[in-house]
Amino acid sequence: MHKRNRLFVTFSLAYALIGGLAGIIWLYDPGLIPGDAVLLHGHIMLLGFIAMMIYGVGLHVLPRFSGNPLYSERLANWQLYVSNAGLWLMSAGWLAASNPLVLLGGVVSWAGIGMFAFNIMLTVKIHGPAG
Amino acid sequence: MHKRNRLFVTFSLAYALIGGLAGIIWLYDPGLIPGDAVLLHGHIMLLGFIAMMIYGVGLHVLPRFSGNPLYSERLANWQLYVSNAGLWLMSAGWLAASNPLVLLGGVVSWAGIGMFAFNIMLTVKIHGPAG
Amino acid sequence: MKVQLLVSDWCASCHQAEKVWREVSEERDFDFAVVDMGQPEGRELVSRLRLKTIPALVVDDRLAAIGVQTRQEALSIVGAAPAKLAAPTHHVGLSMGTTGRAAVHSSLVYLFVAGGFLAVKGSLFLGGFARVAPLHLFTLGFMTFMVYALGEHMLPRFTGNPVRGGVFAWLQLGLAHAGLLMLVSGFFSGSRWLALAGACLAWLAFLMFALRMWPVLWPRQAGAAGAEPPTGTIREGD
Amino acid sequence: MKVQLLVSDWCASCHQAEKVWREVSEERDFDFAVVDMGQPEGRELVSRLRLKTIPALVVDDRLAAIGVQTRQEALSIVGAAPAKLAAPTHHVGLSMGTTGRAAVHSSLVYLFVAGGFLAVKGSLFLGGFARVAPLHLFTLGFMTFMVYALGEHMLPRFTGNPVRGGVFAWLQLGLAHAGLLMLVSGFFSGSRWLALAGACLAWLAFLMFALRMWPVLWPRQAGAAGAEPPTGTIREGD
Repeated sequence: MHKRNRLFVTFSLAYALIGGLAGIIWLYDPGLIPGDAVLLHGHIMLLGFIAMMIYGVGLHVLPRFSGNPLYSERLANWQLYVSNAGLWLMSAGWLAASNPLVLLGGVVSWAGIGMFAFNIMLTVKIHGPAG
Repeated sequence: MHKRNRLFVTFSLAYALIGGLAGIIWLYDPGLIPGDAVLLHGHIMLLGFIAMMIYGVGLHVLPRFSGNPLYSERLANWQLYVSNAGLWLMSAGWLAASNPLVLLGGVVSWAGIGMFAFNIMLTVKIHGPAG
Repeated sequence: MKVQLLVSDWCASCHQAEKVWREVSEERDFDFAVVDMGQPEGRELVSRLRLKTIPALVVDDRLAAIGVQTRQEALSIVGAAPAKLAAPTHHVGLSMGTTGRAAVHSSLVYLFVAGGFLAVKGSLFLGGFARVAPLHLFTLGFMTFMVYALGEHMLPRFTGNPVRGGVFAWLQLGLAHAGLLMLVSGFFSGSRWLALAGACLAWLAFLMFALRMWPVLWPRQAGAAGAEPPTGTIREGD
Repeated sequence: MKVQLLVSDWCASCHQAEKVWREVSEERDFDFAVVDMGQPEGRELVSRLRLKTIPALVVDDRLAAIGVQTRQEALSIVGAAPAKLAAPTHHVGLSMGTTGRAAVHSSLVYLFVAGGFLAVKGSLFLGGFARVAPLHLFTLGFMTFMVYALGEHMLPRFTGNPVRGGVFAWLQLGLAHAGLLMLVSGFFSGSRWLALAGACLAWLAFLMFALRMWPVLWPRQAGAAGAEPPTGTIREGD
């Protein structure tokens, strides 16, 4: 398993623990975390835990299923940075209750999704390995 | 492919067309269909089109993947009747704007999901074919 | 004349063998099937004929050849079979067809666009008449195109019946795109009639898909799909 | 001593061969791996050693035996290997382990319960403090238990590293169940402290899972996972 894919899975596990901690703190005292702790918890779980697990496993498995090597290893490496940056920007936005920061984080996260989709689409080509 | 599974897929295709028609009529004139046409459209698509497609394909594929025959063919046949009955009851409920009928349809549909889950769980046994 | 090509997903030369036989089966009239080693039918063939190597070619229930045949070799094996009239249907094997792959790509693009609303707006629902526009990019875009792709790839494999492709399949995909884009534009521009026209086109596309799947699910020859074993059991030699 | 057992999903006797070798590998100390023909590593082995039959046993890069060995035969093949000290880790092969299967079942039960709210209430959200209770049955129940199951089954296969099982794995599942049930009861009964205690237990369960996955992802031996080929390419003989 490629080191980058193992990093995706590792980040996924770490975000699950961080997002869980945000939920626990909110249950203990809803006022302890500034901004919107509930949306912070939800987005770390969705864009951190679940999405990064899909990225890591998908980048490992989908090229093998399609019989082609991954279209671009470099694009996948950049996707690791972009996805993490998007999540951090969005989390900062929830903490600071800043809508522009949340929007920026959302757009950057979306770019990460797009990089993943583009890479996988060019791996699973319209014309297969034999065609 | 077992006849029952082909029936599930056929019903799925038919419900997609029926649900689509409900959406088209609502767009033409929201007052033409009595009751709640939007929820009617949504539930036919979800419990008819998508769920029945999953049942038909899942009952065909999952036993093959797990290496065990389906736990009960008879339970799967009953599930075909129960799932269809649940959807018809719920649809009648939306058309008649009758909450008890919608609830009854929901419970019957849920029983269909439960029969599917139970059948698949006993097919994909905790102790595998070799254990 | 019954020709079965035994293949498996992991076998690279099987894709090549399948391509050769697919071409030949479209020129000559014989009963052709690609049998997957991962399915009960394939395992039954392996154990009955004690096959050890794939790709393996089984003609009328006897092992006829192993490995990849050239086009000439394949044609000489089916030498007795008459030429085939042009037919719009084709059998489906390991590799997804061109329309299927196109549908997967379309599906992913709609997922990405719908995902944009989720990432930027935080929801698949908007206000006003446009309320359900992003939702339909997800359901009528991502999900329905995925059903188009997997339906035409998997149902023929599951049933062993051929699926109609070609112009009819491309027309279906074209109508589905046009219908969805008009529906969503109608929602956004507040034009009920544009949305209605789009919904009708998308509905026609699904009807075409259903008509293509019908003979796959319920083939003309009575009995061809009637007396089947229960799901997951291994069929004994027929 | 390096022992590789070449198998594939569709091969029934491979499951039997794997069971025998799994037992022997837990008694004797040698380098053991189950190699799947569907993965690039397996295809590379097939083409390099020109293997034609599975299950195939490769010892120190030479074909040593085909078919299913008895326990005695297997022990004599690894006769030189010393006895192993009791170890809590095990290698993962074709068949999902018992804790993995238990997690899949738990996951489906939580999906069913959460689906009940969707079918009866029409939503995964309720009113008041219980608002997110059904949602957590879906996310912390269905999704998280599915990650537990697939994580412990697939990550060891992807990386070739063993995973810690046994009491530790069962404790993790037990904590996860207790935590989720307390969290949901807390939401329904309006007891913030019960929900908090449940959340802490569920968090500890996930921490145990992460600790189990850590050595699978980042094994101690430096270089063991460092110099790998790009995803999807076929590794040349090492």
